[in-house]
Amino acid sequence: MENYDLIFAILFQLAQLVVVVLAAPLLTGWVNQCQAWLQNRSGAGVLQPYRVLHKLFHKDAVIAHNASPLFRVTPYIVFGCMWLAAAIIPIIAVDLPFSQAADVIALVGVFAVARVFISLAAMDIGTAFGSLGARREMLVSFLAEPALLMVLFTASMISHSTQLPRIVETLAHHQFVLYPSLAFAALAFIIVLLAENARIPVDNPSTHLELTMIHEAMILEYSARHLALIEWASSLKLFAYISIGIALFVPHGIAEVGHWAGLPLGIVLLLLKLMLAGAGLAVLETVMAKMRIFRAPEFLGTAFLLAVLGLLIHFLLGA
Amino acid sequence: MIDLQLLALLLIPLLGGGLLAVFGSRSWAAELNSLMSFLTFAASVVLTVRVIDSGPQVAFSEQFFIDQFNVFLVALTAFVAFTTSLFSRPYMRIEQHHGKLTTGMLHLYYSMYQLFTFAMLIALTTNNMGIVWVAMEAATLTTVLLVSLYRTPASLEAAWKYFILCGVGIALALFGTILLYFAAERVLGQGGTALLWTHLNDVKGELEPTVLKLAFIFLLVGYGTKVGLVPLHSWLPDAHAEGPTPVSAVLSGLLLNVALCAVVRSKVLVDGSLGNHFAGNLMMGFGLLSVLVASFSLFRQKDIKRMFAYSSIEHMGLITFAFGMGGPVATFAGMLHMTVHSLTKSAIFFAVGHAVQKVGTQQMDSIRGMLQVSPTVGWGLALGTFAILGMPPFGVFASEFLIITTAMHEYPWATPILLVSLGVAFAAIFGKMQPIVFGETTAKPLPHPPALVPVFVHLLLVLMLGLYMPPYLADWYRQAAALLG
Amino acid sequence: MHIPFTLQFINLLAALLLLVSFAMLAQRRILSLVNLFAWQGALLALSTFIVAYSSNQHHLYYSAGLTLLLKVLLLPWLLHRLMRKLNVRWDVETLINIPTTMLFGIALVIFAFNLAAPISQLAEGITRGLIGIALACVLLSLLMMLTRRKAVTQVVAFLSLENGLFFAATSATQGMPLVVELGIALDVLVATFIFGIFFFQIRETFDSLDIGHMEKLKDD
Amino acid sequence: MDAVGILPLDVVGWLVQFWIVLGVAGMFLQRAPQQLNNIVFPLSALTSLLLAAVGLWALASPATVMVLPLGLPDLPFHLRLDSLSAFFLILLGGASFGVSLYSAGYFKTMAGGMLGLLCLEYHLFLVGMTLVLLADDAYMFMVAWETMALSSYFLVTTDHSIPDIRKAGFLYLLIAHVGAIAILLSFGVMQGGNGIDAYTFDAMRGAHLDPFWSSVAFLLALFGFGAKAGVLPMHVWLPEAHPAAPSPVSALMSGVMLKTAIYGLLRVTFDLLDTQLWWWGVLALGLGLLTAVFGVMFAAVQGDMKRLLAYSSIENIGLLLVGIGLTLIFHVYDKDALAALSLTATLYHSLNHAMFKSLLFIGTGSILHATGERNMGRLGGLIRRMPWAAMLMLVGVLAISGLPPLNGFVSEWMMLQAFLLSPGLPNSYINMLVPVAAAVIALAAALAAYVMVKFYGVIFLGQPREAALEHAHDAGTWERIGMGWLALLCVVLGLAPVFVLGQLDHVSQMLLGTQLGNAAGNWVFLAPVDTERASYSPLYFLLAVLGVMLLTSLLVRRLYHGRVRRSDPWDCGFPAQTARMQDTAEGFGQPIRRIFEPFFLIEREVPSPFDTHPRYHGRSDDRLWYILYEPVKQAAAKLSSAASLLQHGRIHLYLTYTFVTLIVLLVFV
Repeated sequence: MENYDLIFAILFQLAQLVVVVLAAPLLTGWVNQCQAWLQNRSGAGVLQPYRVLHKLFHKDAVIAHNASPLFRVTPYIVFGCMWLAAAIIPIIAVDLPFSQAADVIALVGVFAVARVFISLAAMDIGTAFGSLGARREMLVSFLAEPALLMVLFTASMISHSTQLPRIVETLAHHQFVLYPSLAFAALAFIIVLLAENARIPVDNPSTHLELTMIHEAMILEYSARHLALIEWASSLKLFAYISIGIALFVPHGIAEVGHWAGLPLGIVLLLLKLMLAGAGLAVLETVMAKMRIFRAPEFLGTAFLLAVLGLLIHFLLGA
Repeated sequence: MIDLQLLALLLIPLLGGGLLAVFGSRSWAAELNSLMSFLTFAASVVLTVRVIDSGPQVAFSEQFFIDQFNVFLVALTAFVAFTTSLFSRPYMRIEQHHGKLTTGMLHLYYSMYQLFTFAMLIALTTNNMGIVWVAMEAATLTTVLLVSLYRTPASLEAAWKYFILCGVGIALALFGTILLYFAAERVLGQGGTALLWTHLNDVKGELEPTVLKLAFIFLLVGYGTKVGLVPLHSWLPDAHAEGPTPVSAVLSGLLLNVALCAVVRSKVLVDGSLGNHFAGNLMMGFGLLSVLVASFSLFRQKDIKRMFAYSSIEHMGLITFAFGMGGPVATFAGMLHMTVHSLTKSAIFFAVGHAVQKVGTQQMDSIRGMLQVSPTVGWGLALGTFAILGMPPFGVFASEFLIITTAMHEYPWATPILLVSLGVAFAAIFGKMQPIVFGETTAKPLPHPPALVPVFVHLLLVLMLGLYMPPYLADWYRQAAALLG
Repeated sequence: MHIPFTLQFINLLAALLLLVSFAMLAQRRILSLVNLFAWQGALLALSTFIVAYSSNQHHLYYSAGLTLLLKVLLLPWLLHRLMRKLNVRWDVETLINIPTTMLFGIALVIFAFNLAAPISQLAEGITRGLIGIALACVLLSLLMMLTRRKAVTQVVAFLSLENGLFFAATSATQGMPLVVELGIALDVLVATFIFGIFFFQIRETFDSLDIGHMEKLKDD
Repeated sequence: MDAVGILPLDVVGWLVQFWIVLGVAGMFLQRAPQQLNNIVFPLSALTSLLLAAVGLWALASPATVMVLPLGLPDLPFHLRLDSLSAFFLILLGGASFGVSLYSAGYFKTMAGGMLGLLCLEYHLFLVGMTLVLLADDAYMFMVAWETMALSSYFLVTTDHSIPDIRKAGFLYLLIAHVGAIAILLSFGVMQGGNGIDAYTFDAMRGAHLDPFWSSVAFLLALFGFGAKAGVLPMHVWLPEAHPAAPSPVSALMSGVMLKTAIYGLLRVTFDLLDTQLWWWGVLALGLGLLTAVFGVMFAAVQGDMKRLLAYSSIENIGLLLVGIGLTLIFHVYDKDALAALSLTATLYHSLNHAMFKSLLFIGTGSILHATGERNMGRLGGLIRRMPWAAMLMLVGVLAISGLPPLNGFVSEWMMLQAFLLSPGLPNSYINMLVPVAAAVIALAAALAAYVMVKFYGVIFLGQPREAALEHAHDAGTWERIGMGWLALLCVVLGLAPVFVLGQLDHVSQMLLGTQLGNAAGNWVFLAPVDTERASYSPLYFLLAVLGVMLLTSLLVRRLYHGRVRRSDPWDCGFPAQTARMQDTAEGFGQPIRRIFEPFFLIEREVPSPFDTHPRYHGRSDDRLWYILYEPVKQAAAKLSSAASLLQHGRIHLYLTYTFVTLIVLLVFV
């Protein structure tokens, strides 16, 4: 029975790996579509990202003369990290054997690895935009990362564990409790999400030549499959973040351990949540204006403070 | 037997003084000087062995008294006097070559050097507090002549101040001695024995406390002037800076010790009579004050010999503090510190002497890059500095370790002062010496090869005392510490 | 009670000694200073002689003679010769003016007496109260050293300080052991000679005996 | 082995002696620098390796003691090799092995006489550090401690013709000495009974102090060891001295010597003192946090690569101090498991820091040799000229940035775990403090990543900023081996933490009397407390990432193609690309400087838009220097001038001193 479960769990893990990597661009597409609708455009359709990826993969990769191996290996590393991140977050069911190997701190670590590599790659060619993007990316992240960590800590304090499945389990399956600390955490998390995924107001994903761009400035030198992998990675990142949000703040309805009957319901609920989240993101991006790059630290500082506040409140109220 | 050995010890320098008074201007006077000092040293070694083996001794109808404490100072004195004579041989030749000295001055120098040794040995070995005074005065007189050797205005001024201040100080010490005698004769009766330390020591319990209190104040102020305790120290920097370097070496290395020895002797009597820690406290106070003031004075010095003179004041203060604390460990540490300080400080003065001769000035701003021009002098200065600053593994650290930790245990309130002073002193001396040792040079070669063997012999000894103390030496010190209690 | 004649005499001498000290403190002219010093020596010798007689200790006779020789004849003579050679006549005005110095002096005397009082209680025989006077003399000479500007006056003051000590040694305590006294005497003699040498050197280097010239060595 | 009767301590003794022999041999080999480099240093490296091995062996075996016939009478040198010393011996050996190997190549260019002296000082330095770890009485400890300081001082001032280096050396030794006196005083407080033999550590363990005195002892020790470790505010010497020294020496100083201070603090706090108080922990925690943030903040704005690394060392020391503080707090409140956890994290982090910091420092040495340039603003693009150095240093950079699966992450992970598990302390203030502290740590870690991206990116990536860089040569063989070893250690420590923890348990057993253990029975998963609470498996992690990467690249090539074309960089079609357009070090650090402006003392000259050869110059200074040290300097100057008034030159005045002294004594006594 035991190892039957285990085998099943591993299968499930693999399944989630595949599902996540395939579904991620869809989410991006959905967000873009919503944005288009909100801006009274017809939009390119939710499948547009797939087409883009397909096109990019077909092209010949063009890289600068002085590009080092670091530059070429980075897309794979970034893609790998993001895929991994997205794969260890319990969204449909809570028993993911791999999340044993990497808890929330490691999850943040994964994001950090990807970030560091892509920043290094951005500086590799030695263009003005590259180093500029790298600097801004690190600037944004050095505030966003601890904020994210604090958000996750609040959750793991509540659930006395740093393992996502345990956290989700606790939050989802105990009788519904209002966690004021989590409210703060949620606010902070949204800001972090916006910042880390190069969204307005911190950055603009749909720009290509703008003096205030961050993420795009870093990947200017990439083309073809490398670019494709990076784009894909960023949709995975978005997916991962949104699913973290779901897992932390609205995990209800997720399937329990070995309780396979819950799966269909879980999947349906998940889809709903994802669509809502995407739509919400689109709304946010539409109503907000992009801020000056120097305001970004203050914005993220707020997030950091909110997160710490949440943690403190947890200590204070024990909730 | 003991009489004979003692006689040898005392007569050799006297004889040397006589001989050099006659032959002082011969070309081999320097060698004769060294030879006499060596013989003195040999005699002191013989005496030391005798005393260590068969305990304290009196000689010449008790007029002389030798125990482990003063025999250790005797040996030290004779040794440093010997090495200094070795150093002064080439040094003085170079001075003469530079035209700073005439043969007549050398003549005076050599004879006075021997007489000075003689006076110090008397002061150390005599049992009679009165004779102690006489010998100290004699030592002062001889050194006054030595300090004024160059006949420059500065040296004259220094000598004059030295003479007047120490003269007055010594006079006060005499009054103290008289009071001591006054108290003693009521116990020991009229006549000769009433000033003999051994007898006084036996009856110290019965001596009249009020008188002894008074006596000690005079003795402390008197001999303290020669020790260079703040605020009685004013003569010391001048005398050290203006006299010939070998004289600075023996002043720092020996004379201060001898004076301190006298203070310690009286302290034993007084505390014995008062039965409390009166004298000890006074000494601790003066010691701390000296350490503090000296270390801060170090900062603004421009003249290198002057600076090390102040460092002598600082260390004397530390030793006085140690003896003031009393107790086996502190006393042991005090004696150890006396030894290592004499050795290190004289070594430093040797090195400094040659450095100054190379550059032609004592102003530290113009002495640079010794390591470059002559590694031996440079390393001598560097190691000597670190040794005197109490850097392990040099012996100075060993004694400072014991003193400071004991102070922390017995008198915690004193330790912040020590902490500050030592830190300041370190900053001052180290900051001044670093550019002198390192960097680019300004020096020129010497007409005669410098004599740096003594420097490294001393430093080696100091290093050894820091890492390993021969058991023989160790229980010698222990016995002495036990004597002083 | 009946005070023996000798003691009265010694006390008288002690008082005179103190008087002389004050006189020296007040004196401006160097020559008369030296004379006063000689007088002080004489008083000292006399008192020593009397103590020797009263407590018939023979070695005190020697020291009395020594004092006479040294401090009444030899040293003043030496000083006089120096004066003549260096032709110094007048002392420039003292650092603190004379009356103030006197006031200080009186204060010192009182202080010394109070200090010596408990000790005097202990002293038996003829020496009651002499310690106080001796101490007073010492302090007065010290004060004189502080206030005088010329090298010579300082030396004289120094020697009179020595006198005070000697008085303490002989009269207050019935004489130190002879060796000690001889040693002391010898030192004083040598010291004086060296002082003499110094005067000449100082003169030829600074062409003046004013100590004011010798203030070059200092921390700055 | 014990059957043969050989104890670990004996072997260590032989190794130390061998080091001394090597040092002296170096003096004699002055004439033949070639042999000196190729024989002496490798041998010394071998010795280091053996030392580490012995440490590993001693870690498990019971403490062994030895008394040498040297030292003071009644206080001969006591040696003791217990788990704590053994652990730091491993650290010392492991790091110095790499550094010594590297030195064999690094000092090739040095003149013979200088090299001989340097070789002697280098080995005395190693010996000093080893003896510090072994000392079992105050005197021996101080002697070893100061020997270490003195030898390193001479190493720092190796080329003393440069005034700045002399200044650095002066500052270094001065602060070190003041710290040493403080340590001495704390020993004085802790001494057991009176008599010279009261200074053995055993006597001190026996002595029972009341809270007041043990607090005094702790504070003195904190001050003394903090001065050595570069804890705020005694840090000022560190950014001066480390860049001044030759790179291998900087590596040893930063990687190992700072840890001896940590060792001393642990020794005093947990071994010699029998009682601890909670506020010690809070104090250490607070100081540590300040130090960490301060260090990383200043590292971010540095333009000199070695200064940058020095400041990052300050940050790491701060983290270690935080760990010690946590350990203290938990230990005082009898939360044994947590105490063990944070202690283990601390020790682990010191081990890690020794490795990657040494690696980075010697790496800068190679760069220095290749380019003769320490200012990052004049470097760039070196990854193409010196691929080996670049590759090996990348490992170090990733490790120090605390990225999984390398070693930096493990210790960070454990420390954060300790924070996460801490609630439930009786003292509510500390409870409040804990999350804030955790946040600060996270912030510092993130900033460290920023700093390291700047460090690596500006030096190795982009286009060379100077023409001279075009013919920079890669690190030599010896240097590669040395760096390779350290990089390897970074990876191994990152991948197999469980083994290391198993060893560290001996130390926490000795200091705290509890073990951490590993809840997950197997060696793959690291689960300090409980698998349900937290677990981490670097190996799986690595495998997964690599697997995914391979899979993707295979799929991409399979489904599409692997064609690559080289061309000029795109850069939004901007044609006239020059190296000057890249961020310099200052440029990269600018945002941080902007954010933390109040903490810096900034002076900069910005070129006007019109001048043809624009030159930018900016410096960010340490306010603390002016707030704390300048006043001290001025006070000292004031007092000294006051003291010099005493020596006024007028003999009347001097006589008055005597007179007044006499009168005062007579009156008041």
